[in-house]
Amino acid sequence: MSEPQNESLFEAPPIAEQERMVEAILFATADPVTVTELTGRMPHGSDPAEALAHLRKRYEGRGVNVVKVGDAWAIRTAPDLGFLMQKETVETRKLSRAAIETLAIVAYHQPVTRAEIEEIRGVSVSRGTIDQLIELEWIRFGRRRMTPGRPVTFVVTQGFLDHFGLENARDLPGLKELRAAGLLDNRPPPGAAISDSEEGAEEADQSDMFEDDA
Amino acid sequence: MSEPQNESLFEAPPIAEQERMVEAILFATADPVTVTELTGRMPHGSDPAEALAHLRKRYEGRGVNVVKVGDAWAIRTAPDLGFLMQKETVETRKLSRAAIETLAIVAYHQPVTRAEIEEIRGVSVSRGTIDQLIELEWIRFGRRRMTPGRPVTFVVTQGFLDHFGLENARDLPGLKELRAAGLLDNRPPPGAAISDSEEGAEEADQSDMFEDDA
Amino acid sequence: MDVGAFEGPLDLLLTLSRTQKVDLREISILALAEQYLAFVEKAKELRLELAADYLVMAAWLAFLKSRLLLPPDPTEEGPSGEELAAHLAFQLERLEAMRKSAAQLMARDQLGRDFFARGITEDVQRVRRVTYTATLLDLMQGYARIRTKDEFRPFVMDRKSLMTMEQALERMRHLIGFAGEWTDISSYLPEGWEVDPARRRSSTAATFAASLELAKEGKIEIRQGETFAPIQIRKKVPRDE
Repeated sequence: MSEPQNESLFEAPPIAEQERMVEAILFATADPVTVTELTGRMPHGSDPAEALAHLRKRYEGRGVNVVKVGDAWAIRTAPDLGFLMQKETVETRKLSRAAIETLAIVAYHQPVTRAEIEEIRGVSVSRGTIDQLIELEWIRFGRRRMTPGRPVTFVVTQGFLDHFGLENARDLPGLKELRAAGLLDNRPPPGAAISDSEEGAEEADQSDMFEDDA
Repeated sequence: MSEPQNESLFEAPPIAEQERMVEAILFATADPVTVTELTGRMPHGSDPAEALAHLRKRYEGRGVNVVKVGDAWAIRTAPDLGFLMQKETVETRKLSRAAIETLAIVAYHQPVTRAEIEEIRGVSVSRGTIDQLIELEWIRFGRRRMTPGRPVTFVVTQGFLDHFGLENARDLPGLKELRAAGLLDNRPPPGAAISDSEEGAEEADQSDMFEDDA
Repeated sequence: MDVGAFEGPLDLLLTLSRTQKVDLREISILALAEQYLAFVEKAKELRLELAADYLVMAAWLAFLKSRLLLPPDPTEEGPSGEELAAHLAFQLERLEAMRKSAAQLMARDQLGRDFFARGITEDVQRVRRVTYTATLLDLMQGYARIRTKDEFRPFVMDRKSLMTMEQALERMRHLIGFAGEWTDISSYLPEGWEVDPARRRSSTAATFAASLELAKEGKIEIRQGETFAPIQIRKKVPRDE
């Protein structure tokens, strides 16, 4: 706008004005724009290439840059700010029962092989479950077991200890303590048939008696 | 990108960097972006309002400007360069006189009920007119009025402000003068019979007058 | 004049008022009413279809005119002619103001016509990251769940206070051969089980159920003297028939 202007006033607008024009066109056009196209859209005598060079310089180091796309020009987000165009939504989900049990076995029995985990759980452990725990950085590979097949073992990580607020995996409460804490009474399906009948029996008896009564 | 960064990783980026980020975000979208949204997308501790003020100043007089739209911000081409943009011009359906007047009434009297619009224009408002303005996303439903019948009200939208280049509804041309002249007052017609309820009153009046006429 | 060109009676009134060539605030409502009524008369002569609201307005203006011309009747209630006229003037002024405002609004620079939004937009990519969490309690409960699975298997074996009907049946089949006389079923309970309440309850129920089963099979007979009286059984002796 304040650029010195040697051209005749009757010719092209000042280069600063041309720069504004190129800026507006590049901004508003849905596709990259060629110099030819700019020439066609700008007032007669304009020098879009020159204006583009100015504009390009002006946007150097800015949040958006003037970039060449093929033989056309466009304004694009600065490469280092691409992360702003992503909106990360973090969803926190509860770990699946299989994963919790697997993790618990690793924590209590480390180093432990996959076969051992399966033996303790009584069901096979899916690859996904192990992968998930490794990805969460709660378990990692330990040493190979010096037994036939040299199976890998799994151990818990420092990240695991940090997450669960433990200094050491040995700090995990034992079965007795779990029971004392009432955690073993809170047992659903496995023994359900039995524990149910224990409690249920009394009720059944009672209702029987009431029927007798009647 | 090349900003020196001596701050701890946990502190907000330097304001110049924040300005770049705001610039990138505003350039990336056609819709106005609220400060809240900017805050959500920028690194923790950023001050988008401050960055916006810098950015707005930077783009003063340029081919594109940083404009405020309600409580959001956008980049728009400078209005004086509109002539370059024939290719981008969107042919909008020509609005009927009724639609234009209704839009103006909603803008100046908002929140306004349909009965009030009809009272001002002296004719009933066709459903199509309201629908058209809602479809254009220039008006939307506001709160219900806490009067008998709890009628819905209409208010103008951010899209309306954006379309007409208004920072907010208080910037409507001549608003102050109209208010000072009492022309935005909700002045009920004189007489108890009439001030009852606008809709009901008209009907009552009509039947009275027909009797007079006869 | 073309009636169809007007957006209702208020619009017609506003147009007529312009012929008075005065500021709307100084307009003569009486004169305006007369102009309107003349217009409607003419429309009738020309047999033009006038919408009902134009006729309603005509009737109202005729009423207003009479109020404005006649001296006020003190017995009559309601607003005076002047008040009604003032309100009509206000309505006209307000409509005119809105007309002007609408024109000003539409004369503004408009998006997509005079100024433009970004042409190349970048959508914000929504990246959904799922993290998993568990508490120490989850972990311990999980472990307890597995370990008690083991514990329960032996527990099934050492259900010390539980007797099943099968067990009772097994036991009674051995003993029933010796029961020629009526015997209280409580005497069939395993030794020691009659002391502990839980065991007594369980073994009594099992034994009673087993007795019913044996009775069904025709191996024994059951009797009870009265409600709550002891239940007795004895071996059923096959009769010769």
